[in-house]
Amino acid sequence: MNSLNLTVRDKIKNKTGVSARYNKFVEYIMPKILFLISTISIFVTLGIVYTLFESTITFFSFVSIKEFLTGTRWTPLFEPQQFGILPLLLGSVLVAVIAIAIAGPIGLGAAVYLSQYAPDRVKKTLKPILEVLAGVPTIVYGFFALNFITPVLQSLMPGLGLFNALSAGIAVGIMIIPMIASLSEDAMAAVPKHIREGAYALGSTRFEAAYKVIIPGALSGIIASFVLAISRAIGETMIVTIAAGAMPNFTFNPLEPVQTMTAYIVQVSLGDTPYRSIAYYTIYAVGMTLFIITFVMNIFANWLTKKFREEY
Amino acid sequence: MGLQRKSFDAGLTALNERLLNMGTAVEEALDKALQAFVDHNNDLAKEVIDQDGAINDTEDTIDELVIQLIAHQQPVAKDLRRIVTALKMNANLERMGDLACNIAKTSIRMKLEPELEVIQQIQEIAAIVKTMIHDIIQAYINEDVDAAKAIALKDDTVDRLYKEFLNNLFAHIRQNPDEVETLTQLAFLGRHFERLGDYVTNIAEYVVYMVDAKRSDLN
Amino acid sequence: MGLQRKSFDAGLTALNERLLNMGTAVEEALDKALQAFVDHNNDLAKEVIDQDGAINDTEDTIDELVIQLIAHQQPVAKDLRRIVTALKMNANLERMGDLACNIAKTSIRMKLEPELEVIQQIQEIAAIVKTMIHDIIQAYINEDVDAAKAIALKDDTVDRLYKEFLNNLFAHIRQNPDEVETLTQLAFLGRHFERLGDYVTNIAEYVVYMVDAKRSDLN
Amino acid sequence: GGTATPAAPSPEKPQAEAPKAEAPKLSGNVLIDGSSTVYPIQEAIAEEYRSVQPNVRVTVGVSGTGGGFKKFTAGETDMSNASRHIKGEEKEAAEKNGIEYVELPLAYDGLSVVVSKQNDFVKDLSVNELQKIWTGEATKWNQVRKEFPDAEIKLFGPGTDSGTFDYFVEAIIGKDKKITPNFVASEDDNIIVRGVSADKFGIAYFGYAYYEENHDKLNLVAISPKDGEAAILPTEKTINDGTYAPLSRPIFVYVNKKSFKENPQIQDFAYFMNEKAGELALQVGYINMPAQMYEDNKKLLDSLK
Amino acid sequence: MEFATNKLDIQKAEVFQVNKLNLYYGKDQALKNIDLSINENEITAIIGPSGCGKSTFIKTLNRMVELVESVHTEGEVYYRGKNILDKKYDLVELRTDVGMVFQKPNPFPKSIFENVVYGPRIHGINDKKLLMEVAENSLRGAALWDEVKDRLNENAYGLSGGQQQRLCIARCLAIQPDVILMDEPTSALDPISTLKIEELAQELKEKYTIIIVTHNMQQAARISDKTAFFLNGEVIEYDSTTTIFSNPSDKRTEDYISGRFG
Amino acid sequence: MEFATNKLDIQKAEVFQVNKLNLYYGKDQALKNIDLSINENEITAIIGPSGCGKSTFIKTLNRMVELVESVHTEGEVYYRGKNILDKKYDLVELRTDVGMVFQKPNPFPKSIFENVVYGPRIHGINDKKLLMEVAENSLRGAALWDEVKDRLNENAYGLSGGQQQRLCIARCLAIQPDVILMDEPTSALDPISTLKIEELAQELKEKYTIIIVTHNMQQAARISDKTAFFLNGEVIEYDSTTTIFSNPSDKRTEDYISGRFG
Amino acid sequence: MKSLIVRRTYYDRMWQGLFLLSTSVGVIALILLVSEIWSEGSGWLTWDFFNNFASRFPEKSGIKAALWGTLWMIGFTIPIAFIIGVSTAFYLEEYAKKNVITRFIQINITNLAGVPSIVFGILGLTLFVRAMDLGRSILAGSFTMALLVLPIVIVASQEAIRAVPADLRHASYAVGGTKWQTIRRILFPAAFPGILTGIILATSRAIGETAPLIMIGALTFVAFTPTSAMDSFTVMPIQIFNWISRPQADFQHVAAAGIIVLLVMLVSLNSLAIYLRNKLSTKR
Ligand SMILES: Nc1ncnc2c1ncn2[C@@H]1O[C@H](COP(=O)(O)OP(=O)(O)OP(=O)(O)O)[C@@H](O)[C@H]1O
Ligand SMILES: Nc1ncnc2c1ncn2[C@@H]1O[C@H](COP(=O)(O)OP(=O)(O)OP(=O)(O)O)[C@@H](O)[C@H]1O
Ligand SMILES: [Mg+2]
Ligand SMILES: [Mg+2]
Ligand SMILES: O=P([O-])([O-])[O-]
Repeated sequence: MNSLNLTVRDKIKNKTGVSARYNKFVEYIMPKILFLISTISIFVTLGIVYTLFESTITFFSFVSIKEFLTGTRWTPLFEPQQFGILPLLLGSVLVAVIAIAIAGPIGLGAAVYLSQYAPDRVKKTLKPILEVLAGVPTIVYGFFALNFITPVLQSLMPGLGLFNALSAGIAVGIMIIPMIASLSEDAMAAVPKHIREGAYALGSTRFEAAYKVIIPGALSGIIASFVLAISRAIGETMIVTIAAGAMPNFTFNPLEPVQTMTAYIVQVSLGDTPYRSIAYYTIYAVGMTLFIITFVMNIFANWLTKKFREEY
Repeated sequence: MGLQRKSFDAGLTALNERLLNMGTAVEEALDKALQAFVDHNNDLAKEVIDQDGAINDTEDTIDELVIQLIAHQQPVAKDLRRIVTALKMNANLERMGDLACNIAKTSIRMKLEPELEVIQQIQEIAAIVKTMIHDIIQAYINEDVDAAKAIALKDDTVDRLYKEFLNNLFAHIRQNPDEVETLTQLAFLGRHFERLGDYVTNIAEYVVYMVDAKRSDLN
Repeated sequence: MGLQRKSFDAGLTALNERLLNMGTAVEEALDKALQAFVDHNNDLAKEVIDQDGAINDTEDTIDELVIQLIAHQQPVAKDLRRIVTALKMNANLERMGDLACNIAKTSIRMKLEPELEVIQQIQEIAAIVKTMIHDIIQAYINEDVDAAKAIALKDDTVDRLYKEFLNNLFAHIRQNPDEVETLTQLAFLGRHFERLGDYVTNIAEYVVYMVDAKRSDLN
Repeated sequence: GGTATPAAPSPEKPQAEAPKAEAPKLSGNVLIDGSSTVYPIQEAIAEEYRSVQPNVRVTVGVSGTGGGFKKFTAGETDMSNASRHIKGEEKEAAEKNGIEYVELPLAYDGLSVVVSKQNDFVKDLSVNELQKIWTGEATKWNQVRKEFPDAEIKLFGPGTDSGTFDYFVEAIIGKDKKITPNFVASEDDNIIVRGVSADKFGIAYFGYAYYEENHDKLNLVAISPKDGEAAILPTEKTINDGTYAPLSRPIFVYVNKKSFKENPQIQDFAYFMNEKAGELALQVGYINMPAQMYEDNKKLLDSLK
Repeated sequence: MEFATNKLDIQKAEVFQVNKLNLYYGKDQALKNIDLSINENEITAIIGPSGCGKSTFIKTLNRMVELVESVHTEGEVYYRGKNILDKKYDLVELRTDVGMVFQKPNPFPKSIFENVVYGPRIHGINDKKLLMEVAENSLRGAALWDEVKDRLNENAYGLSGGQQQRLCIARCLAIQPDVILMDEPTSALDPISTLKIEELAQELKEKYTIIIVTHNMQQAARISDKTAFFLNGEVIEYDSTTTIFSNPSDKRTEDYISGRFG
Repeated sequence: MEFATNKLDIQKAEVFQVNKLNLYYGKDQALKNIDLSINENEITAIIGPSGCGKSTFIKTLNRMVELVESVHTEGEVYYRGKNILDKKYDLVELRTDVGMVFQKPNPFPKSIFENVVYGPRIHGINDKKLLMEVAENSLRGAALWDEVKDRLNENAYGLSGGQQQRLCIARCLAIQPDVILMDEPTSALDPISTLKIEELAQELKEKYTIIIVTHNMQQAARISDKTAFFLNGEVIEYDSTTTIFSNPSDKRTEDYISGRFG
Repeated sequence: MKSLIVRRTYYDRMWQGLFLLSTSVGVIALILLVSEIWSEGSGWLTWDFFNNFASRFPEKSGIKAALWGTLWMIGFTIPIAFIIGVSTAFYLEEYAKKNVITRFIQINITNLAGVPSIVFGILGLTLFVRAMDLGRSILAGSFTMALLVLPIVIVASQEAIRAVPADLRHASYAVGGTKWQTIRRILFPAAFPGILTGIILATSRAIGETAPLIMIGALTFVAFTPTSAMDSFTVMPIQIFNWISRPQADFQHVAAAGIIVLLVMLVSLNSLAIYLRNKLSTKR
């Protein structure tokens, strides 16, 4: 034993120079390499901002910011060209509001069901199934909206057009249900088991435990899931491109066709718009608007999460 | 600080209380035994002998209490010394009870009434021993090292008086060989009181140990 | 099972070892004191008196060991009883050492040589007491309740012999009142042996308690 | 859809039609980009060409006529599809970059104006009436013709930046008037089909091909160039001979001269394209041009060699 | 004072009476043939090595064990004369009668006040004044009032571990339970907080019946009146604490309490 | 036997010599003017109430405390004569000399074998036979060999908590450290496993110097030679364990060890 | 009291019903969607469908180019995203000091996760297609997609790394492990299941995305399987989008068949992720 000790100890102590030097070098160089790589995310953001910004500036040399922000007509591809972003913005908001109105309660309800009521095996099956919904490509939803949701709606509301914000909103809503359900369920599951037990031990029904203890405890996660879902809804492209119609429409009526910011960008990029025309620059201005909105929402989500986070 | 361990402290209080009771019982037994001897009152002496059982039982209860306190409360340092001291003191008090009982028995065994002088000498010793007993229990409860040491000093007086008493006795026997049995009983009686003094000294030593964690020889 | 608590069990072994040593020391002291008395050998008697300090020290060490075992190992149930028994036994053994010492002192104090008959009687008692001491320590170590009870029974013999011895002695004094001091010393000597028997009985009671957790009165 | 030409056969099967079996094996790339309108024809040509020269890799992008010209005039593509003629600025760019090109007309696209099968009142419309409808002057059907019902007109049309849209606006509304933005637009003509077929009061226009495929859901509207003149339905014949006016237009491909000269596979493909365009145009829902025009194209190509 | 309870007091009412209780997690039997009765106004300690079924047992007493899906029970558990294992026995009612305090303090992420009045609130009490009274009484009962009375509206997570545990006890007291189950309530606490909780438990037994699971033998010895020793899902010995810790009748009990087990 | 160490053995070599150590987390001072020296082949226990700086102190001895970024130290800590707080002191070397066992058993999610040889491996030893030897010796040293020798390739998480902790000790032994730091190594374990670890520690001190942090006063009393009592970042008393637990010189120490503190 | 308990239990039941209903909405939607697509497209799933290129004839149309295009694109996207994402995650979790730069990077990443994909399309078009002159090549598409899924990979990896208990890290340091050794031998293996889940989710996102590729112009007739990263390509969603917009009704079936292939691919990837999540991570 002793001789062995010596050899091991010796080997550890007088490590062969190569490996020691190698270790030192790795130890020195790795953080630097990793740091460089990690700054890529900054460059991506900068890249996005720069890309959008440069062309947006050009755009604003043609169009006043005031018109852009307050105009209620968006007709860059028609004569006369008008550049009021509000119809697009309203379109995006309308779709997002419908989506969240659908997905919020349903997603949260599903989350509560999964975390509070569902037997373990049911939960283990249902949750992945719901998550599949989130992975379905959005063009599929687009056509689902068009082929299924709209006809159903039309049979309920005769006179409803094929393209409307409602149907697109519902499809987007269905798409983001799993996002809310799954993330909220995660947040609820993260409420420690012993706190849950505490509620039951005081004679709470499952609903009371959910309503009074678990949801408040998971609030930061739930809010974050909502905000993420909203920004996903605002950023959603293909569903609205396909199902909402492509009509910049300054309206609050969900039964009318609308165009969202994202759908507009796709429309332009698929079309024959001459490069470097004002119409071409509009996609950057719209993209910038979209970016700023989602950026602000994310910051907001971050702030909310921090504010409501519970330290158990 | 010091507010914790209510139940342990309650246990300690209970222990002290019982020790105090036991001490009182021993003092009483001693008083009675002495009285029985002085008055040659065999009934009183028998009473003392009968009551020794109660003292012995108290010893068992106290031992039990100590054992439970150790088992339940894991005392350390001074707490532990206090408890061990209680255990030792308990044994000593019980022996003192036995001695009181012996005194009573001796007094019964005595065929003749001893002389007044002898009785006075015994009473003198008994008086000192009784204060010693009383004081040492107080010293234990107050954790008073100085008092304990002072009490132990008194044992020297007891020893001196005991020697005088014995010499006196021997002189007597030489004069009255017929009374040898009674006189021998008286010698034993004296010895019992001397031993009582020793026990108090023992307790005094434990009190010192309890407080200072130092062994001392106060003999 | 039973493989845990090595360090506690090591502590117990150490404790037993020391108790055994102490028992042996007490037996030896007793042997020597008796020899000194028989041979009227004051030097040997002095040796016994000198060695009592060592026995007292051992008592302190054992007490310390017990206290540390309690403080460090939190014994409960039988473990705790065993330790408390050790503590009590320790006190009793120490007292037995003191008695050996007293016997030696008594033998020195004796001015005259006692009669052979008396010496024989004393030796008879002493022989019984010595086996009792030896046996009780074994019984403790072997946790042998039956042996302990048997040993305690022998105390009755001791008591009987002691009574006979005393009567014998009183008869003597009546005949030789001048030898009263020597004879009183002899009475004390007898009493010391009788007390030794009592202590062994005490220990026997503790052994029973240790094993069965029951208080018994083997007197 | 027709099944006339068994194009793109599975590789294992021997080619059913192998007239050019003795042609030299060519390889290389042919990069085509541009109009989405021309895309279906060009795609069909590329598909057919694969069975002739499987090692030549033809890609057809859809950047729109403008986007296609941007790349074409920068020399990035070999050919550019266009649903209109090249514009002044694009010409200038080409000149600046030293790109020379030729324009080949490939086929006609006849725009069809359609209404839903449920629509029992519109059979024909004049250009004037169409103008009223698409400038937003008339928002109800009875404002177009008295006898039409009092109901909102629902408009559907191709995306505002497609060549089809441009052409329709130019042909029906003209330069000085403005088309209403209040119509549902889609880049996907199928969606327009679905929209209009579901709406009794809807009206739409798109490439003839889409009507052909959906004639069970749609009613074709005959167009009279002037009020009172006979209304004409778009058919192969009426488009080809120009009687279906003004809603038929030629579509083009632009070929980079230098690429053509230097790359045998591009030459080969260009000839193949010219040869097959008419036949394939019909298959994908466009109308072929008179044979003479393909002859002219061929000559033009010959002159480039 | 707990130093005189060598004999079982027979006059005390039985709160729980467990009859031939068998409990299975799926196919694994975790409790075997448990027979046990628990007296009013006593502290009953459950001790035993890890995995012997202590937690399972006390969680059976308020049927929290059913939160694990695969659980299956046999036998009867009478609470004040009614069999709580009866499927018809109302769980909400049972858990209102039989409160529970857990190993790790588990306050809700709410204010101190809201934590305490959670129970009364879900039981339909909303009168602010009444709630305030309940809160004060419960916090006093849990010996926490003085420490928190000036910050009732602060978040409970601002309290120390020991305070949180007492808060949980207060929360449990607020529904005025009859029995309080405690599953290793001090194992996450430092020695000082542990002592406080122990003393609290001893005060509480004046009014409540307490059943406490503990790994700490000394704790069981210190505070309980009765002790049950569990081993492999069985009750090996159940007796007064004094007997268990001074003279257990089963060798395995003695081995366990004197640390010679394993 | 530990029952005879009333006086400090002066002949034992000093392993650590801490001089006026001050440690700050940001602006909060966690250790104040610590002076302490630790002897070879002894078990030194660090006790004190929660938050008094016990963990901080022992983590200073292998500079694990620096994993917290805001940490700032003053003073000197000599290990075998060299100041380890010197920025130039090689951390890898220090931690190879001064091993550590943590509160919660923390085996890697690898096989038992790979856990033990992790240290030797990262120090460049790859010879399979040698590693096998190291593994066996270390596992024997940690009194675990017999229990795991037939399943060295199974995942370490299959072991019980107590076995996992001994595995962690084996892992630490495999690099043949000089000193072993233990931060409450038994607080997550049941009493039986705790006893095993305690006995192991006592065996290990024959070869290693051990410093152990514990909340369990009895544990400190049972196994250590010296005990240091920390309070609010200061060393209140440092003496032989026997003295600390029988006759501490500071009132605060006595109050703490007898549970009267807080 | 008693009646109150009855009422509370009743409420509980009622809510349970509502919650179950919510859950079924999602499931029913999925069933409808899948059955709709299956009934449209299942008959068209033939061997030829996988082996043919796009054609103007529905019955000859196949998904070969799109399938290979997708595989090629993913083949570049995932390694890029993996290397950048995991490196960034390890830098942030293990090396980065908690300073302004770190926080800035972190906020950036979270925000990138919320940036609409179409905006990434604009970036890809401007940066990779035009500025870097990669054209509409696989590489341009992969870069764009890699950037798009990067936040997913980074965040998932960070979570996975954070989920590795700190005491494993400490254990490694305590036997003299260096930071890099600890990362390589302990943290990476322990976090790998989580990282893998992130990667798989990123992959399914990249496979299903349409909009950014439309932006960079991948909607192309391609009748060959790519042979280099600079080749033009098309991907499945775009091919499907293309088919959907064909006038011939039969192309709707072809599109549905394409959707089935896409869904099967996604569902298998998701199942793999779930399997890994459940299997590998329950070890501890
Ligand atoms: N949810 C469960 N599923 C399956 N078996 C379980 C479950 N909970 C506990 N068990 C098993 O039941 C037995 C008893 O567990 P229980 O938690 O009651 O033990 P315990 O005595 O409380 O232990 P500890 O002191 O470690 O808390 C153990 O063998 C355990 O493995
Ligand atoms: N990472 C940290 N950052 C800031 N302060 C810290 C940190 N770790 C510990 N402290 C503070 O330093 C002091 C000492 O903490 P330390 O963990 O050393 O205590 P401890 O004695 O080990 O306590 P415990 O018994 O609870 O483990 C405490 O006041 C604590 O709040
Ligand atoms: Mg448990
Ligand atoms: Mg600590
Ligand atoms: O034991 P004694 O009573 O004789 O001292």
